[in-house]
Amino acid sequence: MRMDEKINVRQFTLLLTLFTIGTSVLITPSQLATLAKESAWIAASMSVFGGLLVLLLYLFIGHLQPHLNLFQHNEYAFGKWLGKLFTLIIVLFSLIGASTVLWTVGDFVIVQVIPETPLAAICILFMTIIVYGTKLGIETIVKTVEIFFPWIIMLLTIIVLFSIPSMDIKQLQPLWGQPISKVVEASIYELSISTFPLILLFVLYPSVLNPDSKGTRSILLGYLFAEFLIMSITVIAISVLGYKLTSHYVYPTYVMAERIEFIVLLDRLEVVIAISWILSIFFKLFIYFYISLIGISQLLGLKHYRPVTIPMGIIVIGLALIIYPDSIFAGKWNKETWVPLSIIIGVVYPIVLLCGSKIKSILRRNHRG
Amino acid sequence: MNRVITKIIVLFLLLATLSGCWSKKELDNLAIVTGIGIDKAEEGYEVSVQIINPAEVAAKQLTTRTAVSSYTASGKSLFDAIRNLIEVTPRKVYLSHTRIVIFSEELAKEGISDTIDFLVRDHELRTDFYLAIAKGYSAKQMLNILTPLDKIPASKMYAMIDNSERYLAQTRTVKIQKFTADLLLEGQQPFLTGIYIQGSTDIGNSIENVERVDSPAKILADHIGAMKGDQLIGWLEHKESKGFNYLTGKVKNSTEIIPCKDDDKYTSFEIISTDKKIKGKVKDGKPTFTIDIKVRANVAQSDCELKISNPKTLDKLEKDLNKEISDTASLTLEAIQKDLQTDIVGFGELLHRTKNKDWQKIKGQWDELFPEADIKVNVQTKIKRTGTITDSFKEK
Amino acid sequence: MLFLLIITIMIVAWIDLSSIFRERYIKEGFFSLGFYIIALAFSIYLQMNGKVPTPLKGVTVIVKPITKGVLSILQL
Amino acid sequence: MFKLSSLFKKQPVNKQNNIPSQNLNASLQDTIQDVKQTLGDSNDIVYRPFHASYDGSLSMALIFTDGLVDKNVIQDFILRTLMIDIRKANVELSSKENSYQTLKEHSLTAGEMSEFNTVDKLYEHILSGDTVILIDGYEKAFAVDTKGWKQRGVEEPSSQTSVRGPKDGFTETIRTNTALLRRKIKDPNLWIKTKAIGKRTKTDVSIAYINGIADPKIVKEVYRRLDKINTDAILDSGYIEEFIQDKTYTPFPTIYNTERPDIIAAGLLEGRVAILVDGTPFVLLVPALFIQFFQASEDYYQRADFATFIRLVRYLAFFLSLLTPSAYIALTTFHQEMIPTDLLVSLSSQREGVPFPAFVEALIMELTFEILREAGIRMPRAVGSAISIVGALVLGQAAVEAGLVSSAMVIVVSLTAISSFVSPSFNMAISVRMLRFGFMILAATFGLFGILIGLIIMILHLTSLRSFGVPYLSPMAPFIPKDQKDVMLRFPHWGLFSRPRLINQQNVDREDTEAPKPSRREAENQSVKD
Repeated sequence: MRMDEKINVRQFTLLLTLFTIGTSVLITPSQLATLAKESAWIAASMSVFGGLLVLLLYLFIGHLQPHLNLFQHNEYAFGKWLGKLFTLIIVLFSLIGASTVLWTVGDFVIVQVIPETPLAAICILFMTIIVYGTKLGIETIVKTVEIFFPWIIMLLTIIVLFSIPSMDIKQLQPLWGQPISKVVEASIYELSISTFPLILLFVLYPSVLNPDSKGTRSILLGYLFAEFLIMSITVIAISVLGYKLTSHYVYPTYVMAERIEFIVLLDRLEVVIAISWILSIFFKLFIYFYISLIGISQLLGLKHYRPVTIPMGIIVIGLALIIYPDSIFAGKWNKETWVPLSIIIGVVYPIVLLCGSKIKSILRRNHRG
Repeated sequence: MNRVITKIIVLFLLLATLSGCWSKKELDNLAIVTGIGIDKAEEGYEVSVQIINPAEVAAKQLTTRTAVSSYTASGKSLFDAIRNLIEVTPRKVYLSHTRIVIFSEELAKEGISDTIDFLVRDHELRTDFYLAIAKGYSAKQMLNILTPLDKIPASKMYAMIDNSERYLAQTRTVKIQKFTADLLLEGQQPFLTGIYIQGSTDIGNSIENVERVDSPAKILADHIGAMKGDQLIGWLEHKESKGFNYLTGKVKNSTEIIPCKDDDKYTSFEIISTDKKIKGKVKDGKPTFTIDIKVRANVAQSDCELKISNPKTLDKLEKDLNKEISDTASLTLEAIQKDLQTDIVGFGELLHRTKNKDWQKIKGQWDELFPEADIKVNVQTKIKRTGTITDSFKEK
Repeated sequence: MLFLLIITIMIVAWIDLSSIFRERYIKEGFFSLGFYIIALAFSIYLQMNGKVPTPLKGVTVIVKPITKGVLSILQL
Repeated sequence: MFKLSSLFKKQPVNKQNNIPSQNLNASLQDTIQDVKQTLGDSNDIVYRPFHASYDGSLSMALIFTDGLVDKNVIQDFILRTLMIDIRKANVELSSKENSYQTLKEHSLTAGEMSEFNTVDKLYEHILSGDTVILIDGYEKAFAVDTKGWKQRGVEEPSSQTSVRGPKDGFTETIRTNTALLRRKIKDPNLWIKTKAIGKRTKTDVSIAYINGIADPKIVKEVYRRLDKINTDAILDSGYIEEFIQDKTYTPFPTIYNTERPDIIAAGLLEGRVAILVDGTPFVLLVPALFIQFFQASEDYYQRADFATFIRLVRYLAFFLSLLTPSAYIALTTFHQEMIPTDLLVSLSSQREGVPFPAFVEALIMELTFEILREAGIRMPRAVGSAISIVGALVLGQAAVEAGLVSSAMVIVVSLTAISSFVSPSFNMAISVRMLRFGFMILAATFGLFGILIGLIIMILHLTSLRSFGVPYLSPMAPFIPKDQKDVMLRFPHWGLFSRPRLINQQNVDREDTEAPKPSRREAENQSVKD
């Protein structure tokens, strides 16, 4: 299938930033605090560097075959059938990603915003707008990103700024109280949620107009900004709540926002974080869903992805309803299976693809020569 | 055109499957709870709630009906008891606007962590309410006192605890996150605010209480309840509570009185800020701490024959204040180290933060080590201002 | 509820498919139809018996040995 | 469903009694007879036969429509010339060929005159206010422009008023309107081209743009879409708007319309294309962007800082009028924890005894308000004030006192109403009024989450819209940094150095004025003088 729609570097960067922030802002502080205790912020800052390396790898792959998307690249590097197998794995990965994210939205909304509402209703409603957006196409979505991006960032910044008065640096001490292995584990966990899934976003990379070196720099800057935001929210969550409480809550950022008492008018700010989080997760879910659609149309040789949008949407809703039996399983799965899974997809697979593609081009050159 | 119409039909079908307004609660069906009181029942808990009667609170004319009503129910757990309230309350109990949660002393002595779990876990409860222990009374009695000026007694209690901390430093406000954090931290024990009733509880719960100029029953916030784990083990008295606030550097504003040389006249000071620094170390397995308290004060009233404009007098006053405050602090230390033996200041936690290696060695025996710990208090007072006049009028 | 769900999905599918075929996306239309059938069967199955093994358990079963293998290689 | 759809299927348009395009009859009598028959002997059509030379050999006739012509022009410049001046001048009208030429070149003193030889042209001229001069024996005729009818003068536009700025407004006459534009832009590159649309109304539709600034692609697209129109009648520019807009099923207007010549002139200078329609003072402007509906012309006449402030207020009012009732519903039925306790108590006491749930209460009040507003507009002016009194009483006191609605709801509805009046453009206000109900339903089912979902849908829809190829939300999405100077903020005029970048627009530089910096000395001298 062809990818006719074009997006510019800035739009791609914004999409990447939101995709990185996505679920991370709300979920990672809790798990980081569980794993690395008061050193969670060190883990968060470590993951910035790790993530940057991974992102450079993705960019390198993107430049390797600038006219092929990841799925076409698969077939180029591994041949038709093996390539399709790889594509299938990615598609399944993004479908699982989409349904877990959808479940997370539903869970958050039920736990914090409107309890007693059935999960199905929220999933159907949310998926409806995703399907609507997907039908409108990526160009519309990236324009929507441009509208919402300043708002999301502004709202998150408000939370960060207003939380500063209730920060207690003591909560971050002792500075090196945790063994380094725990810290590394925590930072890998953070990467598995924020960074490794970015490989999916690079399916869109061929659609980006003129991704020159300046563009690469702005992409990296966008990523750094997102990671910095995650880091500062982790730091603040832990220094406001303390790592014990942070790890006890499912959505500590939300609770942190609850504590803000700045002016009477700005008393109950937690809804702000709910809004910005739902907005950013909208784009994350969209990317997962969109990539899986592109993969499917690539697999089946369809001319366009649009015809299969609605039925796939219904399937994702169904998947989301059964994907996690309960929230305990969700937490456990995120820690135990998602991390290796996203490492396989986000680190091992790109390296394999890189090698395969390189070998292929050398072979081809020799063949021609 | 027909496609649009069919789309609209589908939308309506979708809405039909979706609609239901599950979490909907109309305002006039809510019983807005402002205060929760938790007592021990024979089996489980007895919970009392104070519910606003909105029509009365917002009423412009005076009526004979009270602005709040209270209801009581019991159950095997706190959640169970609150659910059982539905039997007695006319509307659905709504907890989001709770201002204060009161535990009875009896319950606090047995441990409150089970109730705390519900208070944290439940989504309807926010985190901005105060926790307090009814000193010598049941929580139900506390909630049944009507207060003048403020029509809602729970709001009154909230404001009172707040003011008491802010202007007198007699007690400390404790919100649920602070309490749970203290409960979970290594080397730190939690504490709670104390409140009690002065006067007759019988009149307190009738409208008569607010009809008199001098209410027969009043609510007071004073004392700090020292806990060990989730159990109350004793009270810090009036002065000890203030000392506790000095030790934790949380005196925002308070008063100190120093006697003149001979007669029973006093010089009064307004404490405007305090700052504390604790340093701790472990020497031969024995923990030692130094606390530096920096106090800034203003002269508020001087009944003595003092020449305040003289720098020497000020020096002397500062020294007296130093002694007074460090005495207060020592009193508190005495109480928590010797009588109560619970580390509510968080000396252990300080060691954990700053001397992690040493802490790991001694944390197992901290309960035994703490009463023996060597704690030194240094107070440094600075008198900043003397009000709008310098010398007292008596100075001629 | 089940009935309403089936009706909704069928109507959605009807409108969607008719517009796809009208635009002469024949192959796409048939695949789309296939996915609709899967989706319908899936949702009916979900409604009929709520206990469905989560697909994630399957993923875990596949991922775990791979992780262990990778870890053991790293340790060597 | 198929039955249903057939209701809306287009029936083929039957073509009936169109005037055939045949040549004129040479016989004067026959022609007059034909005209009389075709026009059904309508008595506003005047036939004036006369003879033009000494010998009376040249019999002629005038046909014109009474009321559409200026009779003085006919008397002074046609009849007088042909019947009197010709004799005085002693013009030779001998041979047939000769006399036709002579009349055309030497005698008729009318300014605008044309020649034609077909029957359909004959009717077109008669019915559009020209005077037709028929000459016996010729298959040709003259049409003299004698248009002159009672027309409304240039008045202040009633739909968009301003405190400061030009007070002239478009009228129903297309010539007046083009003249108003010409008076503002004296640039030879202002091109105005006219075509008649409407098989029966033959309405003049003019396309105006500044050549060299407007994007040729957009101009071409406008022509293409106008050419596609095949309809009976165009009675207002609203007809044209519906025929040529990009998307019909959207609550948002994708074509801008206004009564104010200054807005159209500004639009032309930004590279837009104006479509003027005869018979209506509302002129269309394409492409229209979302932000355009928040820019009042007065923004550019007031001080920049004040204009910016007012513009921000306008955006705020947009969201207020869109979301206030739904936010009220969401807060009072789902998120009571977000309302401060004191306010909650007072709201709760007001709602005591109100029989409806908050959603129904809001719906009733909003609908009542919409009905009142509609009634206020449609009623004769004299009754209008009575309506407003009734409305104030119904909406306000009585309903609250009867316990039907809570007084907080009255505040919500009035806030919504006032905010919706802030919009400088009427049709954006209408779309907000419609969307409000959708948001209320979403708020009643999902609370704030529903409102958020509604906003996402709205923004998705807005970003997918285009107006003549230009993204509707530009320059916000796609984000064009250079154009931000006239979106939320209004830079001073010297800062608006480039035109908004519509797609592929040529000649973007608008001006090169330096920011005014009066020299110090000048100012000092001034103060010395004072």
